[in-house]
Amino acid sequence: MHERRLGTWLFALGILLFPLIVHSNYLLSILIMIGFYSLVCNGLTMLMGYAGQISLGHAAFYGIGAYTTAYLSATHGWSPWLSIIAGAVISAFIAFIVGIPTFKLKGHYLALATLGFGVIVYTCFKEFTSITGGMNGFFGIPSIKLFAWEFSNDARFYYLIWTVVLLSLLFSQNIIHSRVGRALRSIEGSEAASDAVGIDIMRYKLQVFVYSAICASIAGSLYAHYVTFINPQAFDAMLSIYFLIMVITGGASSIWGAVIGSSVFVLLSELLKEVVPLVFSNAGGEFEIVFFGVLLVVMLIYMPNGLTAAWKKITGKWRTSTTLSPAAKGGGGR
Amino acid sequence: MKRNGQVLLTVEHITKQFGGVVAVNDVSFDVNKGEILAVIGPNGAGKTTLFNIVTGILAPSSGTVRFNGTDITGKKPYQIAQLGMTRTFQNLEVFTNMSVIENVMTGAHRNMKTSFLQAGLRVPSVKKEEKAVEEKAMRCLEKVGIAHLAYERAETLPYGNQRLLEIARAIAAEPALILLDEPMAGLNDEESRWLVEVILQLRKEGLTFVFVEHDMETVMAISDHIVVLDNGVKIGEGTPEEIYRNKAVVAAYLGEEETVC
Amino acid sequence: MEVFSQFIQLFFSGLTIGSIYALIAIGFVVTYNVTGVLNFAQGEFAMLGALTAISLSGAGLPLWAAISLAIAIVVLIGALFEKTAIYPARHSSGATLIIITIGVSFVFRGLAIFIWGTQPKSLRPFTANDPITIFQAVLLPQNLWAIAISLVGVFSMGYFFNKTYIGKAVSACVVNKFAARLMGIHPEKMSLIAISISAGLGALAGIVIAPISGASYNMGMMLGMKAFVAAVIGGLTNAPAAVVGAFLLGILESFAEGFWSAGLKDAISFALLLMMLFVKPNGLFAKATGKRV
Amino acid sequence: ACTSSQETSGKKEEAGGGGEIKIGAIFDTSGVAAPLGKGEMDTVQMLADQINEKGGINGKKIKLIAIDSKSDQNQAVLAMKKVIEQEKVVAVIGGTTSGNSLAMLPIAMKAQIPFISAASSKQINAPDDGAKRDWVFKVAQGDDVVMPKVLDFLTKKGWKKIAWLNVATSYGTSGHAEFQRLVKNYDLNVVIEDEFEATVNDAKAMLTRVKKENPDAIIVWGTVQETSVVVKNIRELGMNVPILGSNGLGSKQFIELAGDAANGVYFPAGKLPVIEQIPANDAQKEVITTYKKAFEEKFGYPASTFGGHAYDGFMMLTKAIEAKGTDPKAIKTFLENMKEFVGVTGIFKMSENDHNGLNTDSLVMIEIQNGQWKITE
Amino acid sequence: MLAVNNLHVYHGYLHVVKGISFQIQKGELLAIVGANGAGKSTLLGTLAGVYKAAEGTIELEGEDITPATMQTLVKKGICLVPERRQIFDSLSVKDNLLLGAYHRYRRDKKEIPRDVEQVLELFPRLKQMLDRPGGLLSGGEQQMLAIARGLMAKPKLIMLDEPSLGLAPLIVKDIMTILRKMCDELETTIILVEQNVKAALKVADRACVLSHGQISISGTAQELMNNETVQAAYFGKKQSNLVRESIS
Ligand SMILES: Nc1ncnc2c1ncn2[C@@H]1O[C@H](COP(=O)(O)OP(=O)(O)OP(=O)(O)O)[C@@H](O)[C@H]1O
Ligand SMILES: Nc1ncnc2c1ncn2[C@@H]1O[C@H](COP(=O)(O)OP(=O)(O)OP(=O)(O)O)[C@@H](O)[C@H]1O
Ligand SMILES: CC(C)C[C@H](N)C(=O)O
Ligand SMILES: [Mg+2]
Ligand SMILES: [Mg+2]
Repeated sequence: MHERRLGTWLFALGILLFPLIVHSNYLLSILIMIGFYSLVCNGLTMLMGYAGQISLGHAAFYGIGAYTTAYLSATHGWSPWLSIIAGAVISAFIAFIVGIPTFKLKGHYLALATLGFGVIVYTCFKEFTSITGGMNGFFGIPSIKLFAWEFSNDARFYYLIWTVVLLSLLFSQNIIHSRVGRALRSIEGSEAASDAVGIDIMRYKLQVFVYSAICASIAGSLYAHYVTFINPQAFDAMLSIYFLIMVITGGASSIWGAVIGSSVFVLLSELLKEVVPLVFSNAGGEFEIVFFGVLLVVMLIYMPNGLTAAWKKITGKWRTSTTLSPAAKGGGGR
Repeated sequence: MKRNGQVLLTVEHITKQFGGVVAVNDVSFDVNKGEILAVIGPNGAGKTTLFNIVTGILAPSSGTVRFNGTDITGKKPYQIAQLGMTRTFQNLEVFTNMSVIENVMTGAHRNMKTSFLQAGLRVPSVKKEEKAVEEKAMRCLEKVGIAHLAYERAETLPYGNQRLLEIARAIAAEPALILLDEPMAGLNDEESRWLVEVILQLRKEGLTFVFVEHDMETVMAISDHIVVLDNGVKIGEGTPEEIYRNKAVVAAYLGEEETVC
Repeated sequence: MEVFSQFIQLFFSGLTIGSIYALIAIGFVVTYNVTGVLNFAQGEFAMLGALTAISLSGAGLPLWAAISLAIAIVVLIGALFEKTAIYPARHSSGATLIIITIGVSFVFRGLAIFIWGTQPKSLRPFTANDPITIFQAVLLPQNLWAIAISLVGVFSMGYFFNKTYIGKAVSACVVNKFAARLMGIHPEKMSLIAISISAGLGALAGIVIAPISGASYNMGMMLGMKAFVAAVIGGLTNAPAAVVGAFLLGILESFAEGFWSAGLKDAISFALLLMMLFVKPNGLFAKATGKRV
Repeated sequence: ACTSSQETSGKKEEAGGGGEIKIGAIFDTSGVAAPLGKGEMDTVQMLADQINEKGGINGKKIKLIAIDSKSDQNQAVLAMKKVIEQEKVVAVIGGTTSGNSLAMLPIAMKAQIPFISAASSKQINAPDDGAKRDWVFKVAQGDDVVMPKVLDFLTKKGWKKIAWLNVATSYGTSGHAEFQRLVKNYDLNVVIEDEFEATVNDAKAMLTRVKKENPDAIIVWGTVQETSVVVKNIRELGMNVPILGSNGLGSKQFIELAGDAANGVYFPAGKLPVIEQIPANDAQKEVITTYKKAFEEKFGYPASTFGGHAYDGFMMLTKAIEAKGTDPKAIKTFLENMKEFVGVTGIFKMSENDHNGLNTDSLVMIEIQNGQWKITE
Repeated sequence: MLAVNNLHVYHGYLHVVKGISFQIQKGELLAIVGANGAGKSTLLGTLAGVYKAAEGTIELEGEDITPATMQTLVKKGICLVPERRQIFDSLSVKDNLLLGAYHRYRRDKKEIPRDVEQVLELFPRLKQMLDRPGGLLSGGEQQMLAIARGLMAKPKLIMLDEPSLGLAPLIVKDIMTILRKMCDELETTIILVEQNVKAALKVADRACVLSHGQISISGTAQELMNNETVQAAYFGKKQSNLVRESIS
């Protein structure tokens, strides 16, 4: 068994045991939030870290997932499972259509286009009031049921979201260690050269974009069923930027960066709520923002490639992002 | 002038303009199967531009390129590569974010089948294919002589080895034709001697080469046929002997009293 | 006739909005052009400039003195920002640097709440502000200030980067830092200067807007975002094109708002911009980039 | 995870322990809604301090679990979870904006903890879909209370052609929805309806369309900053029509920002802004004066109606605790049966069916004249 | 003029230059040859201030310049034409040339346009493409530009790292002639690193062979040309059992 599989299984075990050890619903809800973000960042890491394409618009897919499932399940009474899948299909379709012209753009133009896409979708959430409820928000989203089992409390929802996260991490990992993954990385390495070995760059960019959109969409759908109320404000450009922060602080060069980045982002802001008042009594939220900003800057100055890269460096396990180690191959060299 | 053999690549009346600059001007020639053809000429003659047109990176202003009987003018680079034509680059384009062997495995992309979904679900056929490709990549590395570096990060290789890596990547695609842009540049004599051997060996295995090179010793030593460009125009074509006797070529490129070898 | 005057009014509105975006976009471009950093904290300089100027003039300083002092202070803040956040991270990737500037913008915003609180504030107009009527459309002197200052900004920056020797040296830094050093250029010094100047330009922008729309601690985010859009439309390295981009964006927004709906204006203007980009994928003001294989 | 939480009372805890009452306070003290949320948070902290100084409620100190939800829905949800699940508060007050209140309330409902919202949307306590909100109370005048006041005022003045503009936030759009629902009952002609961004710099483009319609009056439904820009632009375009603002303008900041253009703007508000002009026999006079004075002395900036909402919510809560102890259910029942509570915002008459308990009497129409607030009828 | 004493340079843990000492006189042309990875570029880089010496000294006209930065060295008249050209891709050819004179810009504002003309005389090909972005030039043209830009600095000491790379034979000859001329007429000191050993030795006064970070052979160019080891290693025919007879 590959070493990387071992890590994944250990991680899965940790996830499984956590609620048995810790009983705080608040902590679980934090982990659930981390789960949503990890799912989004998982797709985004594939897009950014592996294919080297930036997106400032993934909050849009998160929102599309949330609103689709909300609309279908609450307004039309669909089963949430079906409506989540419908959301994913719609997101995939939109990603495909939008991706075709968008990925003709490069670098900053791509950033701009994805930002613009996010703004347009946000505006739709805001303006199509008959479906979305506009700025007033959409409430009464039902919770998810599996037979008689309702994912209504935090512990149950926790298992649901983290199962999905794990599956998607596994999927991503499989992608990375395959011809598709190499094709994606080759795009970041040199578009000219990947073209020259016969890689249809556009097609792979689109595939990974669609994949990341599906991840974001499912995360958004689950989020909607979890909080049961959504509002366009929760899907604005700032959220896309938060996703970006998570991916970069986690480290875009590893799929684990997605989980680590989201954890750091959520835990840091929660922790600051606890710690800042101890240092400055009577301090308001502004201090948390200041500290958050300072920590973010300091962290990135000392760990410019994110936490996973820094971790690998510390433990000396840094091998390249490659899959194949000479040891595992019984010494291929000469 | 008449060569025997089966034509693999035909370049017909290719012209390329960049604004006012005519980089390639009405150039035509054929490449036969199993041949080593050199394109030479002064700096800025249009050699790299010609390569870029043949491999689809640039669209010609006019003219056609035919490969293996199909018209590939205006096709995308990856489509052309999928038809069996790969290349190396004058300014090196290795995938610096991968290991050496992954670079080569990426080269084999066109002969693999795994789709996005299959890869994600890691169906059994994927595993099998991966294994086969890895072995193939290793063989390619052995051919160019850098198999011992297989698990290094590509960007840490010295310049010369990066050139060899590009060639290994190009042959991993099992192409019919390989284009090499100044393969010897920056190599020391020993390394370029090794590279010559590699090329000749591969030719024996049935590959066809077109290459650009300023190192006249190499050009004269290994090419079957030479095309000379100057200022975008083809000013001469023929066997090394013919080229060496061609006054225009000598004046434009080789220099009067230069003695080769 | 009525349609005509509405048209003029929309145009004026677009120019006003555009000039605001333009001033910040120039700072964006100046920073990018020299350091290669996409500074998402650029809008915060506008916020800091505006609020500082308001405080200073509230403390009794004459307007012009308050403005100059505020700009000077923000320039210093910019320099500090470069020294503490950009310089130590100068070897990092572009994405990392972006996140660093976002982190800094959080810090600025938090500090601003701490210093000025959350309530919006306003500054008095630079000169008497009686509306000027042209074909029944009105234009305010303060808006003219905004437009004029942004035009001066464009021309001076355009001149500086394209016509002066030192301007070329400055842009050389981002093109190839190593080669710039080989020529004897100090990229670090240039980066400090560029970011300080950008901060000053941002502050000026904020101060010009303060009498038009008020100033508050969170004004920087939206302005920074719009300036980013304008700068990208202009190709990021070209100050005059960024300004054209800013005016284009302002006018698109204004007409979208005037003819359709204010709620949809962002979406409409973005949709139009994207459409243009899809037709011209190398930017609306494409210049040869100097990249080939 | 068990680090001690923020203790705002500023006093050392009673050594014996066992004597504290935890109350959650979740407001937006940063982010777009901060101009409202800051005053709300300061108010509850001030009140908690005051009560604790006097020895607490029935000998127990109040421990305020104060969290800034940063004008962000996720932050609000997490904060709500935290105060309920981890801190085990007896009740929560908060939700500066309608959006955040709506996002937080399902958690309170599920946990069966009373939640007092300071936001205004009608959906918070009496949703259109008729869903139950039995654990949710609201202390700001809802749109359903404010809007009739405005419409009545229009009718009284005889302005018929009306232009409606609202800010594109949950506050603005829920106002709009209520306006659309109610306007049918009035003899008014709405000539144009549109919305603008909270970050607006120049609204002239939109206003050119308004100008074309030549309305008798313009309603601008938004909070301080964006409304000031729109109002200034209306005047700059030379439109000398009456302007009606929302109940979000009850802060001096508006006059400062809009300058001369503020003159001639009418808006509905609680009595706090104009308390000097309220006759001494008004039942609310004393409460408001005391609150205003204490607040302004302590924080050095003007008290606002928003802080007033927080004041009312917090005082009701302490009353309930004083009477019924810390059982959430008992608190809820007590609040539901609060027959008359004289607060800063108005005189609340709660019932099982009305978790807002306010009516139009709590509002006055204010006109700005020469930069001053004047009651007008 | 330049004296290098017991120089050691590391790349991380890799000991690349291992105790090199040599001297050059004013107006002298020193050629350095050696295998790939021998440390030639590293040596030049250290002299230009790109890398830091771990040990040893570098003296320029009697002054110790070992710890100086690239920028101060440029001011003192040391110029490096680096490996891989390092031109400014998006700036025009003309701007590239102008920036070559950056360090003396304030001093000789007037002369610079004339110098541009002069340098262009040496590379007539560049004349036709003054306004083209440098990155769009062909490989060889870029190499010419890099050399021309180096000359614009009017340095006392110019170091060229494989200037012949990618250049057509005729141009290589021209460049070598120019370099020789610079030594003779302008008294410029030159250090030339070359893979094209024959061409380099033809013009050099002195030469040394670098292997594994140390100078293994040194002497006058003539001596090296006749040295058997050098002949064997660098003038060997490209022969192998596979190479067929070549003409000439
Ligand atoms: N994109 C472009 N825009 C403008 N001019 C170009 C462009 N690409 C190439 N050129 C010009 O076309 C001519 C041919 O360039 P090309 O790179 O093909 O030459 P080459 O024969 O490969 O030269 P070298 O031997 O120096 O590599 C050159 O003068 C070059 O400057
Ligand atoms: N920046 C660097 N970091 C780490 N190792 C380096 C670096 N630069 C060079 N090296 C290593 O130092 C050794 C000497 O390199 P250098 O470039 O000086 O050789 P060279 O003689 O110039 O070779 P070439 O003929 O290929 O240009 C090589 O093994 C190389 O891999
Ligand atoms: C005017 C206020 C009562 C507005 C309220 N805070 C809301 O956003 O809903
Ligand atoms: Mg070439
Ligand atoms: Mg070298």
